Amino acid sequence: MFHVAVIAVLVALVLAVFRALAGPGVFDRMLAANSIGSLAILLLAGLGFLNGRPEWLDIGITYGLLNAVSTLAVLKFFRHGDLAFDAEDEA
Amino acid sequence: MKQDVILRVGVKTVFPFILMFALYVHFHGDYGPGGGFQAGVIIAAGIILYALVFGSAAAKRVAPVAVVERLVPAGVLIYVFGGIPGLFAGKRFLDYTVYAQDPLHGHEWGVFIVEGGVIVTVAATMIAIFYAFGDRARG
Amino acid sequence: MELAINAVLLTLLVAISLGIIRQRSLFGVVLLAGAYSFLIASILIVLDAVDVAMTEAAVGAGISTVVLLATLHLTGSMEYPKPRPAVLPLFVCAVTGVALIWGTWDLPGFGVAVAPIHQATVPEYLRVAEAHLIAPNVVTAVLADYRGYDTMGETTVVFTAGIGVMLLLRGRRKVGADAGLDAKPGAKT
Amino acid sequence: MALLIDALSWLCIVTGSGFVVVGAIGMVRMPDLFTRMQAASLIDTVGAGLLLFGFMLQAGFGLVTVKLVVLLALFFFIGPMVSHALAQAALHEGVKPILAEDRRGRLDRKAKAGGK
Repeated sequence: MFHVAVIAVLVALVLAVFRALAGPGVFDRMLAANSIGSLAILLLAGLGFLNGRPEWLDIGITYGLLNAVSTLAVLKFFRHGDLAFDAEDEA
Repeated sequence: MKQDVILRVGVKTVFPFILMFALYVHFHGDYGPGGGFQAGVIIAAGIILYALVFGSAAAKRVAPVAVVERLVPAGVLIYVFGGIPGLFAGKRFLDYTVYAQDPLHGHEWGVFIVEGGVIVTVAATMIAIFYAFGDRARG
Repeated sequence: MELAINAVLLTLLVAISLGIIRQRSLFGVVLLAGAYSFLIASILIVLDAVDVAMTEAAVGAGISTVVLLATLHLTGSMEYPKPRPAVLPLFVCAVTGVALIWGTWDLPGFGVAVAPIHQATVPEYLRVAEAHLIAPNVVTAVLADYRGYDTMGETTVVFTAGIGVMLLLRGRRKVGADAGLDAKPGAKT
Repeated sequence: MALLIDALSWLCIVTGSGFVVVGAIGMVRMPDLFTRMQAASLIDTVGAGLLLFGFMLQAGFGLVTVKLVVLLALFFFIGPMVSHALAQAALHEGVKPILAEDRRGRLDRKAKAGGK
């Protein structure tokens, strides 16, 4: 049964990588990169159950927490052109 | 991103869990994947996330520059001093069996202290690099 | 199953690498590099190298994207077009690659039990770890206990790298401002 | 009882897999950024939710289930947050969504051009 999940996630990964390579704009690539992160977490969970080592989920939680950091960094860079921009400066 | 209520509330909610998870990775490193280096990186990522959404001034109130930059060498010193008691006990440098009567517990304590040095150095270095980039960009 | 997963992930890695090479906008490069690090961490998990996968996930996905973006802010976000095709570097890369592949013929196969590394040190480590240590994760035991000196060296390396970056960035200010480098993320694609 | 739980987790995992694939197909096939985002959010919400719930039923009570719950909470908290920030940044940057009127107008024009 876990095979089904792993195969589905792999198919989705292929499609997401296609969107990341083809995506016309930066935002499409960012969307695809974010989805690749989510799919990697699901792949990891499925693989952990498939191999009978579900304690690998720690790594999945790490991915989930840090995926947000990188995506928000890119978005902040686009909004303000600066990573360390202070919110107080904004009128 | 001050007006972004969703981002502010979301990050405020997630931030403590990131730090807690880093401590879990650190203390659980003996039993599962992870250890001092990974935990240090996760702590630094948490602080950077805070800086991204609330601005670097707010982040510098949480983790002041002076403290962070002093913690960078302090971690290495923690590591080195973790090995010195072995010398005083007449054993080798970084011999952990001196920390407890039972050598097994001594090993556990030794690994704990040494990994503490690693986590401090790694987290402080990452945060200091981020601050340095931000200050440089400011001019 | 494992072979199929590895094949799919490695193919995706190759595709993303080619995409990174063909990409002119450096933002796209940073984003694709993030996706790359997720995929390679997945491969490391399939190979059962869990600690390495966690490090790759933490550093590659979290910190390195932020640091690369901060660098882009200082340098500008478009790659300059190359003036002429570079034949000599291509030649050097091709020769090196062929030499490396040639060298792998002498290595033992992947996961073979008779490989030297599984004969000499690993059984000894596992035996001692089972007898003397509480930590069930032998990687932690090896890193912090048997190879304590190495890990001390690595901590010093991190410390030195941090000090170096801070000195470089703090040193002389506003040198790049006159050198014709656009400091704004101007050309957004 | 065990059979019931097994069947339920089967159902969850298969449905979740279907949703993941559908979301990925939508991410490739949809015409513009915002519709793609909507398709991709299917992976983060329904797909991940059903898959992780199915895994939870398989794992039974224990530390693994707690980790899965944490992972699920992470998906439900961070996914919408990032999607919101992405959409806002795209709008701020001047990416315009394709509206129904535009589509219809374009289709009409295409039909006319084809008719002539």
